Amino acid sequence: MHNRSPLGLVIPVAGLLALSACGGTQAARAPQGGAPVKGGTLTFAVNTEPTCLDPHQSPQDVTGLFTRPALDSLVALDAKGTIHPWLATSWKVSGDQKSYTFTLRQGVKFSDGTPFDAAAVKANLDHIVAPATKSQLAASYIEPYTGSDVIDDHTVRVNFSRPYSPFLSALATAYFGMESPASLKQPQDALCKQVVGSGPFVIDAWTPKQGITFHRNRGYNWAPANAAHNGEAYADKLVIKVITENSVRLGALTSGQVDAIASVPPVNVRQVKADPGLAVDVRQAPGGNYNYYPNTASGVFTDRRVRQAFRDGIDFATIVKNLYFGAYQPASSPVSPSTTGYDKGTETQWRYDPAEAGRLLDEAGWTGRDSEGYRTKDGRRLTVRWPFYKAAARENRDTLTEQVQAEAKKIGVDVDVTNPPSIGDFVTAFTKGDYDLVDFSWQRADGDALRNLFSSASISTPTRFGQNAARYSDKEVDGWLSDALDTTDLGRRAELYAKVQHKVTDEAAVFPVYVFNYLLGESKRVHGIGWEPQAYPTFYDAWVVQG
Amino acid sequence: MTARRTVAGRIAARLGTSLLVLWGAVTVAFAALHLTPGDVADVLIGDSTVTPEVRAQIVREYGLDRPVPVQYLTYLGRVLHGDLGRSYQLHESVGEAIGSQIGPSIQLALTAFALAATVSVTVATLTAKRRRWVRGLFSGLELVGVSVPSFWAGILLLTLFSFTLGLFPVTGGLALPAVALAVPVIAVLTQVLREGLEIALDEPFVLTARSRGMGDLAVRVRHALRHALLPTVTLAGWLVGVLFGGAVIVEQVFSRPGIGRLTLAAVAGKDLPVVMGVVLVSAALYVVVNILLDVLYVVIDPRLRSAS
Amino acid sequence: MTAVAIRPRRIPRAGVWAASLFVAVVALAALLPAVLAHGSPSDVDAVAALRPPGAAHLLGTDANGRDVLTRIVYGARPSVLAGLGATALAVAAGTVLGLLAALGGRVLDEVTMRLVDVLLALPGLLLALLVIAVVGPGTFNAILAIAAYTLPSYARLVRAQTLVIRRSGYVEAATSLGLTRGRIVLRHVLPNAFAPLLVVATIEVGTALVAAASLSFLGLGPRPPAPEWGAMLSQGRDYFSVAWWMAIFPGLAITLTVLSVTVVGRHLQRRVEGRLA
Amino acid sequence: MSAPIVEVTDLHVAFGPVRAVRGVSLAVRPGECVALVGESGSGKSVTARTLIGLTGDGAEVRAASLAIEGEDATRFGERRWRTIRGTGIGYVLQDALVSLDPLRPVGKEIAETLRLHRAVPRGTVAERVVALLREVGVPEPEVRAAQYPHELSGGLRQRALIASAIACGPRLLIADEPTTALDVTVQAQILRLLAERKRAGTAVLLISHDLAVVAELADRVLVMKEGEVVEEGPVAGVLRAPAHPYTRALLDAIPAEHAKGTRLSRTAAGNGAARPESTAGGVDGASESPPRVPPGVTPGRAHAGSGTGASALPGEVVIRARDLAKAFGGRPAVAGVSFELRAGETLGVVGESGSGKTTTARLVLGLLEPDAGEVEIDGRPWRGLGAAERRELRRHIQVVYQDPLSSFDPRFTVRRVLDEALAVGGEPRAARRDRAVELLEQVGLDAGFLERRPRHLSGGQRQRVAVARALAPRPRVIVCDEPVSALDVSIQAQVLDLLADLQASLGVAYLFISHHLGVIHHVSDRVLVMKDGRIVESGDVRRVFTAPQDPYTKELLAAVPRLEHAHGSSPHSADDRASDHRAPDHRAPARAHDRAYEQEPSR
Repeated sequence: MHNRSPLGLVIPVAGLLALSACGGTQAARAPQGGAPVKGGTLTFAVNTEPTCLDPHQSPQDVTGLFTRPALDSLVALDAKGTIHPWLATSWKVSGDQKSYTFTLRQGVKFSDGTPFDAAAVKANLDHIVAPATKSQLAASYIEPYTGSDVIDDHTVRVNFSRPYSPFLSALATAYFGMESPASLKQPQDALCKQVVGSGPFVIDAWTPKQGITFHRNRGYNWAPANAAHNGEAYADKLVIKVITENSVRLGALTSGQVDAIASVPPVNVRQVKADPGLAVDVRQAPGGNYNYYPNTASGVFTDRRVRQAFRDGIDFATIVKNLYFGAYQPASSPVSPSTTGYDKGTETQWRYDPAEAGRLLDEAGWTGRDSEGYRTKDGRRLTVRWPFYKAAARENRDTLTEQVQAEAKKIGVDVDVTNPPSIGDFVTAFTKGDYDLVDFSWQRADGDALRNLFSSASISTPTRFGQNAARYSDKEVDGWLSDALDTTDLGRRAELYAKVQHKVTDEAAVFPVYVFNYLLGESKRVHGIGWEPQAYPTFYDAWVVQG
Repeated sequence: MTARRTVAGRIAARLGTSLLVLWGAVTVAFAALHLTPGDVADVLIGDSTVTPEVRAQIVREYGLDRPVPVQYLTYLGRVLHGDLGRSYQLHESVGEAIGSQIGPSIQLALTAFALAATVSVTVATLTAKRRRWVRGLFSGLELVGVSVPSFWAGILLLTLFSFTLGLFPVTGGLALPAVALAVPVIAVLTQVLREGLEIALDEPFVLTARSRGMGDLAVRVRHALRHALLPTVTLAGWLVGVLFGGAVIVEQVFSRPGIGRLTLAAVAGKDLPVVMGVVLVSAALYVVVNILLDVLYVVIDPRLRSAS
Repeated sequence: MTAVAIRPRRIPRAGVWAASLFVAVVALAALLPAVLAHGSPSDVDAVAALRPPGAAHLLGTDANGRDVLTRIVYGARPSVLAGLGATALAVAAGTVLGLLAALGGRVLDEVTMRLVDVLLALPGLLLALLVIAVVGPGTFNAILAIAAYTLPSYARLVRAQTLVIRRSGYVEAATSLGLTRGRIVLRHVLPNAFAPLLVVATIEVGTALVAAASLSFLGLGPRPPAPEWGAMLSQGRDYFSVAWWMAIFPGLAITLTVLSVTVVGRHLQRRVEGRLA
Repeated sequence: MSAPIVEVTDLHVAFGPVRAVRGVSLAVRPGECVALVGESGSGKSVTARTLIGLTGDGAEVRAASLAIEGEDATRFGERRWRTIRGTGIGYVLQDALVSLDPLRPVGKEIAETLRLHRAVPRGTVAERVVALLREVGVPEPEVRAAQYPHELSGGLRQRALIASAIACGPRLLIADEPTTALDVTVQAQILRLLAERKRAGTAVLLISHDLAVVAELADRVLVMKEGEVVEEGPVAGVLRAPAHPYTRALLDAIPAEHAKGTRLSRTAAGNGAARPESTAGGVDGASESPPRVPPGVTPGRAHAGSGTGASALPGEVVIRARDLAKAFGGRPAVAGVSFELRAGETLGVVGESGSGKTTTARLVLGLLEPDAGEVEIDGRPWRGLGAAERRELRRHIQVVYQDPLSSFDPRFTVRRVLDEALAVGGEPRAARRDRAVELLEQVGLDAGFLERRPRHLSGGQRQRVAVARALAPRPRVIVCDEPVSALDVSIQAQVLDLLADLQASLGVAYLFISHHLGVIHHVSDRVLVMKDGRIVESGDVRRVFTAPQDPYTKELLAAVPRLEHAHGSSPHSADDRASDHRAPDHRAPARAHDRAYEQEPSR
């Protein structure tokens, strides 16, 4: 989540460390707790904040959280993967699947008074891909984009160089939030401080390290089709506070200073649940789980047997259960169960088996033992070099690392964790492939996430950044991933993605660790907090019962 | 002392030294920039991404294509114009970044200082030259006060008063962070003040005042206290350091916005322009505080006004 | 370090004894941790995680099931080393600067003292952060950073002491006797300037230790799994509501160590000043 | 006889185990001046403070009776005491530079007394302050009231302090060493001011160590020693015919009354005149035995007929100073000073504070470079000497300071102190210990002192060690800079006797600097009188003291309090107000200050 992209490369590093996303808008949720109440202030506390508020530039999921209340998208995505109309009332895909024509809603105005029209859509998409924008995520989601044509005030056509099936779900994310064309003319840095959209809330002010405040957008009447209500938002004011300290954030919730908080520490989930005035809302994140990726291209993990021994020889499931008190589930596949195309088969494909791990290591020739008990081959110790960037570590991943380190020692593997002093140093090692193991999680609702993780085109080089941290290169897998891009048939895509998951699991090209859950703590005064498909909360439908 | 110094002369001398100090701070910042491993432009950019045009602009603005002395003069000139540079990570000028964060820090520091001053003066005045167990008790407390790391004290305060007792707001409140920041200041200030009071109370003029029929508390407050305040003025530098340095930790523990958090984030993200800017601003603050205290010193001690 | 030397108060004998004992224990822990704790500070036992203090684990276990007492014992070395190292470095550099200023003539005095002024103008931890921004985080760099900001006080102290001694009656007496300048510096100035400096340094080891722990707490010192008190406290903070012992005991270790060092230091100070005054 | 304002019988004061006052009884009546006389630690100040209920922390006070204005003061609560202080009894301490709050204008200090007791209506306080200042003889009182103590001269300060004490018209004024820190001419003025108060009907309780001061003012005197009154009576009687040996010893020890060559201290066993001096701070209870006669010195022989001074002896010139000038920051400290000092003689330099005495000493010692003029030691000028030659020359001229303790490296034992001096003198290592013992014996100490540290010695012992160190390089001349000013009169007598003995046996010459005319009179063969950096008069000590030529010398001599004045009337007539207008003096109050503490009983 703390991510600063180091290089202006095609696919940003940010995705590695952050929850970045693809997905849709508010998932509909039936209102509960009686009739919605209008008015009041809803205060939400988060543990991190954007470095830049403009989602066209920033790759951070927290940018989505901060700007979603103020920015609308053309379409909305629900948890099932269905696309709904929003600022676009309808759309048409051309026969060659290379162009999309949108009919736009009329009467929509940005909060600075600029009308929303076809030119605005074109301005937004052009802004995203403009080199000056230095988009760290959004541009990569529409990489084949060639341009937009304004057909009339309320009709716009978007063109691609090749068929691109994930376009609509990308368009539904906050990274494609429509900003006022007038504001887009400002310098990029100014956009980082203030964005103007047409959303249900209008940004008052963002004070870094402190938070952001919104007021209700009067006259808002263009909610997405899958929202729980239409018209103005319920809350008069929305406040998002930045409270980085876990204990303080939790204390703010328990003492009633805030209405809801992001990231309840797993260790405190039980405590919050036990409080009669509080609740924990758990939302499983889609996309890449928190996984360890072995470097399959060089070093000790080029040997499949060593990889498998590491994965099967360490009791990840127990560690995860103990460390997170059941708040996160142990993972079996590289992607989470809530990702479209998740393969349930991976759950039985492998298991903890230290004896088998030992056998595999013997077989791979790591039969010697040195004075500290580590396995050796030809006098060389079986050492796994792991650059771990602690500043970006969340969810006590450093503690997890220490346990894995200790577990690995039991099977004779020396895990050498180094701490790159800055993210720049980490990225240098990462892009050069100078590591045996790296760890990250990466959220994206679409199964296309697998392409980022395992396609050979996604292997980093010193000049080009990619998330294929395993540096895994397999013709068959490349083929399946490419085929999935060309089809909009959900069933066919799921089948292809399952094949990819099965194969990389079989090859032990990834060590799945846990499935990330968004743990939202909320007071029972609050109702109707919704979810983006990539698992962050939305507030359009939310209301607070006062007193 | 050889030359006769007027008040104006003293202030002029202090201003001169202050300018030297500021100049030195700028030089330190410049040196830091050049001592950091890597190309200077890359150091300035840090972990963020910029286009080649921006990079070229940085090279131009800092004169990086010219010899180091010229770069130094360029930098000095920019600082003189109040331009502290630009943070390429925060997407704003360093001046703006600091400006938006300095308010809460100053508020915290001033509150802590006011608290510390009040408590120290009261405790020192009431306990100086008192019974052994009273002084023993308070000396003990002061020893503990200087020994407790402020981050630990902060966590304990937060847990006890906010989480458990619910007496103070968990976030946004000023009282607890100010207390955490003030604890070491109180501990030291009380000791220095009491020391000064005890020395002053042994002075003949105190006996004289008593012999006029003055009461004990009045003697302490009207006579001894002013004398005890004098040595605390030399603590100014330490005080600024503790209040602003301590703010780094207290802000972190209490999740408060402020210069400390800004600096920490900048250090972690290698955002050197911000770190340099904070260093310069804090040096300037130090200088201002020192000048103020110097004036105060002269106000308290008339001997400095005409002393030869 | 405080700019004003505080006249040390008499500390009850029992307090001095207790403090000395604690300092001795910490020193033993730093030198031979295995004597005081059994097991390794990095023995992870996921099953035994977050056990409260009890018979098996006197001070409980952390989130990794590691014994907190063992880690505190092993944490003594990096913590004490940082405090001692930073102080030693600062004292050495400060002495050189202070002597240069006091004995090197007007120009050198001005130059050195203005340099010291500049360092003093950069408030404590912020200067340390600047140093870390330049050289990066890490154990040695933290020591360097702390030394950088405590150094000016030592330089000033040495300079002031030296100047006082240079103008003292006994130096004038020695001059009148006809001793050489070098002899006077060696036999009278240095020893008398150094004694109070060493005592102050003893006390300041505690302050440096807290500073080092602070940097670790902020994630800028040695990193886990290395047991270091500040880092342990930082880790324990996240578990405070369920496992208070993870944060309380490392904090207590720091506080008691600093307290003891201060008590012992002030006791020495009293004795040295009693001897010198 | 009118009823006493204050009367105490059988007063005992103890600070823990230290019994500071033991069975003192005294009474002071209106218009009467009673003096308490004694050396430091005799309990005189404690007695005085007890009379205003300010004995001090931790004091245990017991008295058969204590009556103030006829009321039983043993029953007074703090509130009643506070009324007594200021209105009933005024209290004047020595040196007003530290006895007035240095951070407040003197007018405010005086006003404080008025305000505390609501003596005059609020609106007229300022007016009354000015009137009071005028009453005590402060010129331009409106201006002075707004000034701070450091801006006033010593005399004006002391007057202001007295004004604050008498502001509410107390019937008793306690003056605790009111003139100790003052120059002799100013002292005379203050004594006269007190005498005026006495004539006006105020009772005065005068505390002093100086019998001569007492003689000027007091009607009755109580001599105190170790907390007890050893002698009591009308002042003339006690001073003229002392009954108690201690009083006699005190009188004998006063140097002014005895010409050079007479012994001041009584060394004969059994005579026990000099009170064994307790160690400063009372740390280890070391006591100083009366000095033993240095080896090779026959007491008496050295003193025979030396009254005519060394001028009669054809000694060679050891110091020649020519037209010395030295200025600090544009202010001349020494201007045009020339003199010669011959082997075996003592040249006294006398003058008030700021007269340039100490600067002259430092110039002679080669520790300061003169702006003009030249100093020759044994015919060799300092000027133009290389470092090595200077060091060599330094051995010939040694120094003894007023404050010996600060002249010893605090880490050194007596042995190391002497060893260092002997090493410089070229003494071979093997012989140094024996020589150190020999030196100690010469100054009346024994080998047992070798391993002790100066701070554990008494003031007199320290000064003896300092003298031994000065003798170590076998110098031709010793510069004595106020060597006895910090010592009680009996110890002072011993040290002066020692210096005389050493001169007789070793033939060393002294350049003897003192502000004390009596001391100078006693020790010198020839004398220089300095004022404002210049020598105003010089010549044979007898001639200068009996027939002064220069008006300033005359003024100085006239101001000296004398025992003969014990009949009460104040004889001086010099225009002291004029000289009070001098620029404020910036003399460090250190000496005065030290005394204030010495009078505190040690615990």
